[in-house]
Amino acid sequence: MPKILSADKLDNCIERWKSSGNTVIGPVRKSNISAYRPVEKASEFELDIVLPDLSIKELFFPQTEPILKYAIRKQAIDTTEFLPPSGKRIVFGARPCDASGVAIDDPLFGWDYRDEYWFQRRNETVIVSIACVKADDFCMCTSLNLAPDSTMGSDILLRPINGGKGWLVEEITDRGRDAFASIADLLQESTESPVPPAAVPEKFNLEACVEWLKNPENFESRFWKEISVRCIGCASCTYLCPTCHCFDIQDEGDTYSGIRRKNWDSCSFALFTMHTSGHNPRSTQSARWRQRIMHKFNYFPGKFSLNKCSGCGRCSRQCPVDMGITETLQEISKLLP
Amino acid sequence: MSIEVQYRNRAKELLSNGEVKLVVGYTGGTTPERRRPVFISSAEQVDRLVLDDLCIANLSGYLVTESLLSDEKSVAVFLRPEGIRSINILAAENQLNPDQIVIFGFEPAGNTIKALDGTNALEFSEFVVSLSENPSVSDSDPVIEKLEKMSAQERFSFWQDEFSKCIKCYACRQACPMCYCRRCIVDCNQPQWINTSPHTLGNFEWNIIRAFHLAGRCVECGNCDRACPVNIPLRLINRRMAVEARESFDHFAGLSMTQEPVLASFKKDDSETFIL
Amino acid sequence: MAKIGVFICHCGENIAGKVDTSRLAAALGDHPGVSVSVEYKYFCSDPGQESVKKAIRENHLTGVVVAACSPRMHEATFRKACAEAGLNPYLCEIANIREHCSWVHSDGDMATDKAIDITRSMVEKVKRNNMLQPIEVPVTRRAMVIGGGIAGIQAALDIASAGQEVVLVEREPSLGGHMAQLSETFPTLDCSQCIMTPRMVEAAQHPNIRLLTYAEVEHVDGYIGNFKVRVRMKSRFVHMDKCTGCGDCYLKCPVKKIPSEFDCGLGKRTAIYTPFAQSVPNNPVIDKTNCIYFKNGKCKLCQKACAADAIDFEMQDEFLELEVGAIVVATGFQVQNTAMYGEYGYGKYADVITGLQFERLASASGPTAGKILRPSDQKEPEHIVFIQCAGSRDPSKGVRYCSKICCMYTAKHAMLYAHKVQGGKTSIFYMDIRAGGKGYDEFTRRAIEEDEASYLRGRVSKVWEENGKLMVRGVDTLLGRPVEIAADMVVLATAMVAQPGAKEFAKTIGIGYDEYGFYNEAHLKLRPVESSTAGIFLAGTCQSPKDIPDSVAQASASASKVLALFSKDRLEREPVIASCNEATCAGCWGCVLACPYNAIEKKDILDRSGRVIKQVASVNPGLCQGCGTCVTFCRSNSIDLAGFTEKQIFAEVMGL
Amino acid sequence: MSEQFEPKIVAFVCTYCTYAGADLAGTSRLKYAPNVRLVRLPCTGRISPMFILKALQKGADGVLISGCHPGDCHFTHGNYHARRRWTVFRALLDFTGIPTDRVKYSWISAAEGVKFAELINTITEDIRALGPFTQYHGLIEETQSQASL
Repeated sequence: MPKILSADKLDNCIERWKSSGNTVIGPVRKSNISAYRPVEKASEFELDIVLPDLSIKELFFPQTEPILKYAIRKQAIDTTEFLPPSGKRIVFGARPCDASGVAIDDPLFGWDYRDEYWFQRRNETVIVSIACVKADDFCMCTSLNLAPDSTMGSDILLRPINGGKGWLVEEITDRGRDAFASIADLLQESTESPVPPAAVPEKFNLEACVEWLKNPENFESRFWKEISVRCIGCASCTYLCPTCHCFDIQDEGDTYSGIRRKNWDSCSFALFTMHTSGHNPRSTQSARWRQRIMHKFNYFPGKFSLNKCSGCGRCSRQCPVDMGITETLQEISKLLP
Repeated sequence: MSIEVQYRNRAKELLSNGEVKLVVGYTGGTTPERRRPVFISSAEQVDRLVLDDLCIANLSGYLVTESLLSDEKSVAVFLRPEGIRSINILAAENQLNPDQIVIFGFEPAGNTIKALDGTNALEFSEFVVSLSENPSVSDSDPVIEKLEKMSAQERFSFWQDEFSKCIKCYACRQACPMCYCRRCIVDCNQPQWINTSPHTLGNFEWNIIRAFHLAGRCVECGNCDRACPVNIPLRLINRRMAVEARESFDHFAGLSMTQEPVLASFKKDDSETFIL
Repeated sequence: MAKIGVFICHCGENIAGKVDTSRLAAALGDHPGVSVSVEYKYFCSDPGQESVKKAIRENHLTGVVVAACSPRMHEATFRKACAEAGLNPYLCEIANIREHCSWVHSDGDMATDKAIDITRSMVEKVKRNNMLQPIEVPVTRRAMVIGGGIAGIQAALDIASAGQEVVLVEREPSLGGHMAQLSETFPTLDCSQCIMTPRMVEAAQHPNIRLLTYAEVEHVDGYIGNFKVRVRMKSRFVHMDKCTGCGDCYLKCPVKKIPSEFDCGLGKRTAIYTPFAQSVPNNPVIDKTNCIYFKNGKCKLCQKACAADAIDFEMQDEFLELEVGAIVVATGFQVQNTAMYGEYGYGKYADVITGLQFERLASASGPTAGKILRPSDQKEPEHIVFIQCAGSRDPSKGVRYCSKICCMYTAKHAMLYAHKVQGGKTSIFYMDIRAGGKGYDEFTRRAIEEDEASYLRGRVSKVWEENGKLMVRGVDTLLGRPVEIAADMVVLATAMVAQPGAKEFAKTIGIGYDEYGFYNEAHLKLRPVESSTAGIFLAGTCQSPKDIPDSVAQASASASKVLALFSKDRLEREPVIASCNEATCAGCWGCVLACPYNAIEKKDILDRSGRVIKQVASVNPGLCQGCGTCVTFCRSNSIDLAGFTEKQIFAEVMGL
Repeated sequence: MSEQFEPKIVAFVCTYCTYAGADLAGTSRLKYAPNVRLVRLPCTGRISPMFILKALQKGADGVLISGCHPGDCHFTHGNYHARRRWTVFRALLDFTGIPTDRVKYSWISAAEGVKFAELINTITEDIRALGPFTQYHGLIEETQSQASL
């Protein structure tokens, strides 16, 4: 019989998980921003939202991460590597689009070079997602062949039951099963049916758009200039995106000691592709926006057979000039025969 | 006739007779409450233009997009009063030729908007002077007052909380009409004055220096504050700088096209209460 | 890879006595990029410098840090040594561990820690120093001398006699300055005008001297070798080319009771006047504020009297823009107004006068034709009391410093009085008698021994009038008792102070001044005639109180500095100047506004077809003085200052 | 027994006035606290606000900025420009909670060796009394530690 996690048992769960060495993390609103943050008790969670402002990405791929410490001495340079952090974590209340975003990046970080900073965290983190019963105008998971209750990337999927008194538990992975085994006694058996997932209308025909993108003639299309003319070149879309993974390595410090850090970087920035010579292969904002779209829906799928977008819609939701993937793909749809 | 229709007609006329090559305005956005910038280059498209009280963004930054004005043709732009002040500063700082800018001016009036008379920035001179005499937003912001009552330590904690959120997406810079530098100071790495990493120290440095660079230049259009995806109240820090420029140097940013930058000019009797 | 040499100077015990130099040497020796870290007793000595040169050659050093005294002392020395060893001199920096460290800290450990920080910081800076080349600028071989007193005249004559052009600017209608006012001069008692007036005439007639009287310097632009000076020619209302100097005009002038400035108010002059009989030039000026015509629009008696038709009431001030290569400032002093000594009664009692007024009384050309007469009743005084240090050496009411000449002129006054008034009694209150100088002590002894001046060591507390006498109450500290003297005249040896407006004038021409308004020399001992601004020199009492021989000597010294400067066609300047990165400059022109020297120009960047693509700032290396204000203004960090680059300073701070 | 806290202070000074004033303090053999490190610049006009931030990043507990008195600038008005920047920057630091007591400004002429020595003593004592700038030091530490999550 299906199991239910009752909302009033959440504090017990947190306590149980913490006592077995886990950090419990979930959507929290602090300083006027909601993001995945550690909690001590359930009341800190902010679950009744469409999705947090910041994506789950930073839990696995922080904005800035020290990877090496160096000190230049007279005869030698001392270096100390920062090991990937360890510590068990349970992310409670992740959105399915965030969970799938993480899964989308797994092959990337494990491809020709295995990024231990990513995988150490991935292996030690259990993602407990809650299926969406709310959506807004920007949600577009359904257009990406995903859904408000998709299980991709989740270890557990919870489906809200009526009145918000609890969630129906769906175990997806062994890691999820283990995590919930420790709270098995806190779950109840129930036949209650879950609230149906939010209706997210399909915004564009992805397959048709991808065909258009793949056509080499369209690479130099006027379309790119027209669609991106108002883009101001900030990185808010890429930094809020759960799948954008670009980073830069930066040495920071004084003249003879410092830290080498792995920092988020963005293809939106003019400097991203700037060569030492001064030449910039992506010299215009339209070329940069084209790159972002091509990477997500043409190059990345070509390599990993995955769309590099989970449909969270943060790019357009937060864009200072109301741009985003949805608009672009919708406009591409209009160009199709 | 509504201002929207009035300005659409004018845009149509200007585009048809070739007086302007482009109109930078607003159109509808993803949701009913959203307005997004739009670039209209032919008379047939003018119906896309929308103008109402939801049109808030300062569009003047688009005018300094590299090579937009280099053909010496004119561009029309929808501007609120802050935007007109931005034009003054951009002209004073040699970033554009004001004669190439046709202004479609408007200002909020209660829940609606009203048109401002004039087309060239010069024609708004008196209007801008009147703004400086009666600043529409009072200098005393309640949040600033609250902050100023705090101890330095409390203020530091306040900003530590705020700046720790910064993700260094530079949306504030990109949205700001005054941030027109070809190379931003934060992008200089020889030496790296500002730590680019988005740790709180680097974020402190970035936000402090940006505010310093905007001192006496910020017209408080709010573009940065609205652009910030992590809701850092950037308006507070810029407002504080505007108040400082005003109180210490009687400087109202964007007063005229000949105004000297507050930090490139001086008076021999500038006050100096704090210098030992 | 950097190979830096660190040379730690003991400066005898001056540094090594406080800083543990071996710990310092070891710490720096262990620092990345340092190839050599050595200590020595005196690196500034010949063997010291030789060892630096040797180390540069042997270790192929790429930079040198000398941890020693202030760079203001020996930066030039060591940069020269580096150049001699084949290292670009600008790859040498000084770590100041003497003035800023060993001399000022008590705790040796902490001083050593600080010395390590200072030196390491300079090592980090020098690693980022660039090879610089001095900048050459042309020299305009024309000097300007400001002030036509004895110092200015001397400087002008010396320069002119060496064959260089001079513009001599005097703000009064005549040359002469204070020296022309004096009666006789110590220690020889020769008549001041007898030695002064020939020099005045010589200056006026010298073919290489362009004399501008009744003229004021309004603005100075430019830099050494290339100054641009704006001079205001105040309107005299008398055309100098027509005026013959006959004097008919002032004889006719109905306004005759104006106190004469030249006679310190003891004599009178007319509204159209020459300051004194021997004025050079001898052309009068109209004093607009006192002239009846300028007040009421009627009179013009002088114009009617002038046969040469030289008088022009419509005359306006004119401006001259002059280009000069060097400037000698000889603007002189003024006598301190002693009104702050209420107890001496100056200004209240007509017979309490200043030393300078006494000079006018004693002068043959003065208001009394050289007779010592009381201003109040024109009677010969029988007893004069002189009060020395009436303003000098008095931090509470006057000035802190010694005016240097008062002891001497008071002795002179006592002698002159003794010579002119048989049986006259002299009492001199003094604090110390300072009579250093050739023949000076002998001179004061003569006043005492031959001319019976009575010296009383002590201060005067009060002067008051009683039964037609000036009662002077003081104390004789040697006898330890109060003294009261019934005098007929009291002469105050007032302090020499800076000219009114001296500070403003210093700002106009861009030189430094001290707390009193005297102009600062570049180095009190080693560069006493140069101001801190290159190409501007000092002569006479504008720099500090001094007597005639010292003023003349300093004037000649300034002249020789000017001549040395003019001995070359081109000058080498320090290459500490700004430059702009045109690729990143946003062309906002903030730097153009901020630059104090108008050294930043607007430059168009053109494409191949000649179209302006963008505008950027461009620094004129000839005008840039290297202050770096533009660098700080530049938001995009596009301007940088050689010698103090962003990289260098960053490294310096991070190296601390 | 706890040792006395020795604050770390960085001073940015112009070479013509304050640096020379410090030289004069030296030649006059005045004694003052050894906590200050001087960075010599041609003029106060060259002193960028970023220098202050870097000094703080380097762990300074206090910063001093000093140059020629108004009107005395060797470069005629570098210090007037500097004064405006300081006014604005000081307000900015204050508003962001960096105590104004920790960043001091002064005019010290080449003749004011005594003022220099006295000021260094006063500032050192003031900042000693404030204690280490732990709040800022916290930010610095954060940069070296692993991400908190």
